[in-house]
Amino acid sequence: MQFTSLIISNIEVSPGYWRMRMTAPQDFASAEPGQFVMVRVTGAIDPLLRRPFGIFDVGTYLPAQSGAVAQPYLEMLYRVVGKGTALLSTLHETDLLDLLGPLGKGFDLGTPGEEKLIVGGGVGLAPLYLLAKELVKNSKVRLFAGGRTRDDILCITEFERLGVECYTATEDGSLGECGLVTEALWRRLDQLQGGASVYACGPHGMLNAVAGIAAARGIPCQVSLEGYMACGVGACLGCVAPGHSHSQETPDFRCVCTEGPVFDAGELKWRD
Amino acid sequence: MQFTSLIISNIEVSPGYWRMRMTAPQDFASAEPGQFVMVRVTGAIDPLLRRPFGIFDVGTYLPAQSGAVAQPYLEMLYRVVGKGTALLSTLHETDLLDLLGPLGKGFDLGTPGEEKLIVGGGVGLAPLYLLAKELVKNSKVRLFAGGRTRDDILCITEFERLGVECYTATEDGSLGECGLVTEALWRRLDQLQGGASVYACGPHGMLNAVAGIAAARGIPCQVSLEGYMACGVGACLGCVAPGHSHSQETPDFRCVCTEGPVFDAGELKWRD
Amino acid sequence: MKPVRIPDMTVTLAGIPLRNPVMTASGTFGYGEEFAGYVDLESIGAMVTKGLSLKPRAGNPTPRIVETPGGMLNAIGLQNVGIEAFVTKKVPYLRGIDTPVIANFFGNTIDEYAEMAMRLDEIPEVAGLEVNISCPNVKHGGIVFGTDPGSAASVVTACRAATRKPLMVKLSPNVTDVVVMAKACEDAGADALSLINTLTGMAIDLVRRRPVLANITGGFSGPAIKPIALRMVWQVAKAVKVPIVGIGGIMNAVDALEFMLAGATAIQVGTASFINPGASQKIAEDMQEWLVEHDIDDVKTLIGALET
Amino acid sequence: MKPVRIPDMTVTLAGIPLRNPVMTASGTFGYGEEFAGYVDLESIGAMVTKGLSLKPRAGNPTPRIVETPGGMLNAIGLQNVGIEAFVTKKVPYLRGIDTPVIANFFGNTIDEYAEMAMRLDEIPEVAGLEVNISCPNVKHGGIVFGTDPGSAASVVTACRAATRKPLMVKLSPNVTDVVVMAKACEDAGADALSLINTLTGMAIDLVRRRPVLANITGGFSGPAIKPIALRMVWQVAKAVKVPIVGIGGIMNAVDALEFMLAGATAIQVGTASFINPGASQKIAEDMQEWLVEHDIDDVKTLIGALET
Ligand SMILES: Cc1cc2nc3c(=O)[nH]c(=O)nc-3n(C[C@H](O)[C@H](O)[C@H](O)COP(=O)(O)OP(=O)(O)OC[C@H]3O[C@@H](n4cnc5c(N)ncnc54)[C@H](O)[C@@H]3O)c2cc1C
Ligand SMILES: Cc1cc2nc3c(=O)[nH]c(=O)nc-3n(C[C@H](O)[C@H](O)[C@H](O)COP(=O)(O)OP(=O)(O)OC[C@H]3O[C@@H](n4cnc5c(N)ncnc54)[C@H](O)[C@@H]3O)c2cc1C
Ligand SMILES: Cc1cc2nc3c(=O)[nH]c(=O)nc-3n(C[C@H](O)[C@H](O)[C@H](O)COP(=O)(O)O)c2cc1C
Ligand SMILES: Cc1cc2nc3c(=O)[nH]c(=O)nc-3n(C[C@H](O)[C@H](O)[C@H](O)COP(=O)(O)O)c2cc1C
Ligand code: FES
Ligand code: FES
Repeated sequence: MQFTSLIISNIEVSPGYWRMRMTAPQDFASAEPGQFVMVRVTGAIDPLLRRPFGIFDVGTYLPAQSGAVAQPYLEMLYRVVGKGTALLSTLHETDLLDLLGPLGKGFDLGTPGEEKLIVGGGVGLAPLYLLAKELVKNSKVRLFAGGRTRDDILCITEFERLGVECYTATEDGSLGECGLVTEALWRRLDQLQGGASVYACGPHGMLNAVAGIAAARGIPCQVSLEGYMACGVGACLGCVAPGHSHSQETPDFRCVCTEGPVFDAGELKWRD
Repeated sequence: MQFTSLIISNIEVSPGYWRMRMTAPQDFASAEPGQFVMVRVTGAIDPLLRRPFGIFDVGTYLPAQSGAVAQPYLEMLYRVVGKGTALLSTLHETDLLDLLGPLGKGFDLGTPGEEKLIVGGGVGLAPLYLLAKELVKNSKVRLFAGGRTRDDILCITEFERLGVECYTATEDGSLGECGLVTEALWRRLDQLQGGASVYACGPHGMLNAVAGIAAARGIPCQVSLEGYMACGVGACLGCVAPGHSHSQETPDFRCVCTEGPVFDAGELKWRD
Repeated sequence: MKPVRIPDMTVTLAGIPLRNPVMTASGTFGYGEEFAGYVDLESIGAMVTKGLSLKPRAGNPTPRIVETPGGMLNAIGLQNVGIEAFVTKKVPYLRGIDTPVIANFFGNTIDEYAEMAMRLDEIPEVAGLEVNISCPNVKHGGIVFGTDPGSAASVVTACRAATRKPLMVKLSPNVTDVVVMAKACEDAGADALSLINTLTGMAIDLVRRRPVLANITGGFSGPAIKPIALRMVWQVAKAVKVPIVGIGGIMNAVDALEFMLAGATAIQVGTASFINPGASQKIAEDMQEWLVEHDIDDVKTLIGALET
Repeated sequence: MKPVRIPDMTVTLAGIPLRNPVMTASGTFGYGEEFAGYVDLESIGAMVTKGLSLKPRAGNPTPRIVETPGGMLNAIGLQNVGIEAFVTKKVPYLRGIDTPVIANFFGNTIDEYAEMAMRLDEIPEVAGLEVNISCPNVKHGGIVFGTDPGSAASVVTACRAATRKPLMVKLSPNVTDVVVMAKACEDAGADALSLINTLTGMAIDLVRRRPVLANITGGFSGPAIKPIALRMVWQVAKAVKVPIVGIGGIMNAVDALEFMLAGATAIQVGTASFINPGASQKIAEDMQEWLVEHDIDDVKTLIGALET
């Protein structure tokens, strides 16, 4: 679906990280956690390509005026890294954006009742909030949030409000444990009784580690990948990631925008 | 001079015509009528080149707050014709613009006391207001303003406030005389006693006609030209106009941005 | 008020009737289906498939795309499903769509090109062929077929002999003289020429000190390349008799009509479909509107109507 | 905190010492003087003059420039004051500026090129020569010297014999294989190669049904062309031994450093000086700042340091 969205708010939630709420069509309420949108940040040609962002949240907003119609919205949580995100961060309420979405394949919600372990690195948390919102309906959910410094640990309060138990770790020790969040994940898995599954989004190195941990414990693991995207609809073949059996001789590329961005870790090829 | 300017106001004064007031450095107060600025309408690369605009007015603005410092400003009057001007028209107070100027050679104010006949076509009026402001100090000034319809006749009230006598003509007769403004100019010249000089800015066809009339009457005439400009400083040689003696064999090109935009009509080559 | 006449938007491209001159460019519109949610596939003139080869191809490692000022580079490496899967998995969907499908294809050798042309000739749903000659000739040291007039002519001759369907040759812009290439292809039997394919470009990641693309260089497309494409279309249109399909940086109806003035009978929308998946349909609609506004009855009157 | 070391920004280009790698590109910086109000002319590495010829040249009719997406076309037609006026009117100003001046020049015949080289050789204020070979050979049917390796080599050989000053050859990108051209020029005695000159492009005014430029086609420059320029610099740098000057769409320090990674010893700022007259100085300053931030002592360590 292609639509024009009116920005409701755009605020810096942590140095360099922004949260934008914008109007969405009615159908957006049924977006799957893990799906994404492609945002055209300008009507001009610079930047030219759309930018992909996870869906942080969806909901309905009732404007303060009496009699106003309830307005479905979507939220993105984004980090300013380059030209496009810098431009996004300069936008204000009532500015318009052109969006495509919801795109791609989201997370499978797994077996109700089993414990759900969510692992997010930095802005990788973005698509995990909507996921947590769904998962808490039927399961115990724990969040493992990692980042370089405390500025990279985002929106923990929001997760806690859902009833998610949160573990945080930073590489410089400025918030939570000092080190990698995967250590806390190991520890939790050691204590685990019964089934569980893992959901992760973040830097590729972190996903690689999490997939390894889940595989070692034999529990299901879904990861959300990034990829350089031009179209978002499966046409340009720019965004592909190597599938499990991929090799030079037996190539096996998966389209991140349509077959993903969420994959079972086992479907993909990982570095050892 | 290159400087960053803060927009003070940007309003549509007639359908498709906008007047923008913006802060200027102190030195701008001494800008010559007929000089221009090169405006960068975006920090991105689309549109890439600066856009040239005449200086409509300069002045000093005293903000309402008590104790605020007097702020020199400049004004532009521009018509939305393409990408750059469309973008300009979307800007708001407090937005920033990057400018070069004042550039080029302005109008020579001529002999004090002699009558001054100013001829402007459409947005060609833009650089003539500051000129009129100077000329009324020492001379009787008449303005001949032409346009296609009444929407193209701009800021007459402002000229009248200076004490300029205004004649207007539109091609469709929707304001003033029906026809070309050059006819009113002919008539005035017929009545003229004593010396006079002519100043014109507008479409090339109009300048051509005005230059012809002035030559026929043997009175001095200055015209302000347009030209496709990249640099505005005499380096790209994009903006040139053929000088009086120009021909294929004896080429004579003048730089509109540095030798102009104002030229004595006699310096230039005109169609017969 | 004058009653509005709906302008005639049809053109005929090498015998293929198109409802309007807007085609989609190979590699930027998948196999049509990907865009069904965004474009009424029966509103555009023709669809060109992603480049097909005999065997499926995996393409290059990632990153495969990178944005550049006003454009993008791609090094997809001609990943495609191969002709078998095209027939079994993509054609059935296309069968239901009343819009001509042009199959874009390539080979590593002249024989492969000819075999592809023969195979595509047998598919009734394929209205015409577009040969991508911007591929390295694996038998002859990797020199790209599309940059040498002799090699290009050999490819075209071989394909010509292998199909009776309209045969369009897609020219590379990475040449000193595109007119020489165009004439060689025309003389070898091309029914139409499409241009331009991508220019070769490169992007560097300064901090990592590496090329951005895994393949180092990539094909440059998008609005940035339009001036080069327009120039080449104009040069070629003056020099050949076969119809021309203009490609390169077309983002809107004005761009499209400019290519027609330069001599194109039809145009292809490439990168624009990434930025706006509905671009092809919108361009066709806006072209028609432009003709209405300018009181032009028939889009064909614009072809080559540039006054120089 | 570590004390900040000021990085060494100097490079040597064909024997000419430059305080930093930032030069201004021919035709985009006038004769220096035009930019004196915006740039400290002693803050940049070198200045290249507008292309000079034996006789003054009027250039083309207008319009001569037009903007395109992310770039511009120019058809100035090599308007210039001619070598006499250069010596009498421009050199005196340049004499007072402590920055090397490279004279860009061209001719209509090989003899004219050689004569220009000889005349420029006599001017003490000229530190080096840059030959623009993107000009039609009037004696041989107008084929552009810069698109034929044999003609290019003849021009370079003739100029080489006519001057002892460092001789830089400026390559045209409008060729199938820029490496062939580069080697031909190197073999003929070029001390350095600068690339790229403009690509040939075209713009059309749809409503008027005419080319925008009076000259129909023009030279394409600006950020849009950067990917092509970067690719060519990389290809040529791998293939030749002489130093390379990178040109094409450089807008900022990151662009400039990317060209150095690709193999350029110095770079030229062209169109950027139109958008921001202070661009060259700003780029030099920002390059230095980038080196400080990334703890790099010497800009020379980046030359050709791309890892592929
Ligand atoms: C499916 C998906 C979901 C994403 N969700 C989020 C999110 O919720 N929040 C968030 O902050 N970021 C997210 N990203 C990353 C985000 O797309 C990039 O940070 C953003 O595109 C950078 O744009 P830029 O113009 O600021 O940077 P630039 O570096 O100027 O971008 C240049 C080009 O590289 C691409 N690019 C740069 N970084 C990335 C990246 N990490 N992944 C993919 N393409 C990239 C851009 O899209 C653009 O085409 C997601 C990426 C993908 C693929
Ligand atoms: C010295 C000078 C003073 C001017 N003063 C004014 C003024 O006070 N008010 C005003 O409304 N206009 C003025 N103009 C014209 C104004 O510069 C153009 O209308 C404007 O550049 C159009 O930009 P655009 O992006 O909207 O149009 P586009 O058509 O998108 O512009 C494309 C390119 O063409 C150039 N261009 C288009 N029209 C003109 C033109 N008429 N003259 C020169 N270049 C043009 C643009 O600068 C740009 O490079 C002046 C022009 C010159 C040369
Ligand atoms: C991602 C991508 C993939 C492409 N794949 C092909 C292809 O398989 N075969 C082909 O002939 N051209 C291919 N092209 C070239 C386009 O069809 C077109 O010629 C080029 O992109 C220029 O047009 P544009 O500027 O409108 O994109 C591809 C272009 C892109 C951007
Ligand atoms: C207006 C203009 C005039 C130019 N004149 C010359 C010239 O006289 N001689 C020359 O060798 N190159 C000339 N060039 C080419 C530039 O020096 C440079 O090679 C080209 O513009 C690419 O760099 P850029 O993208 O940074 O502008 C000219 C370019 C422009 C835009
Ligand atoms: S982004 Fe184009 S195929 Fe995935
Ligand atoms: S605008 Fe560049 S010389 Fe006048």
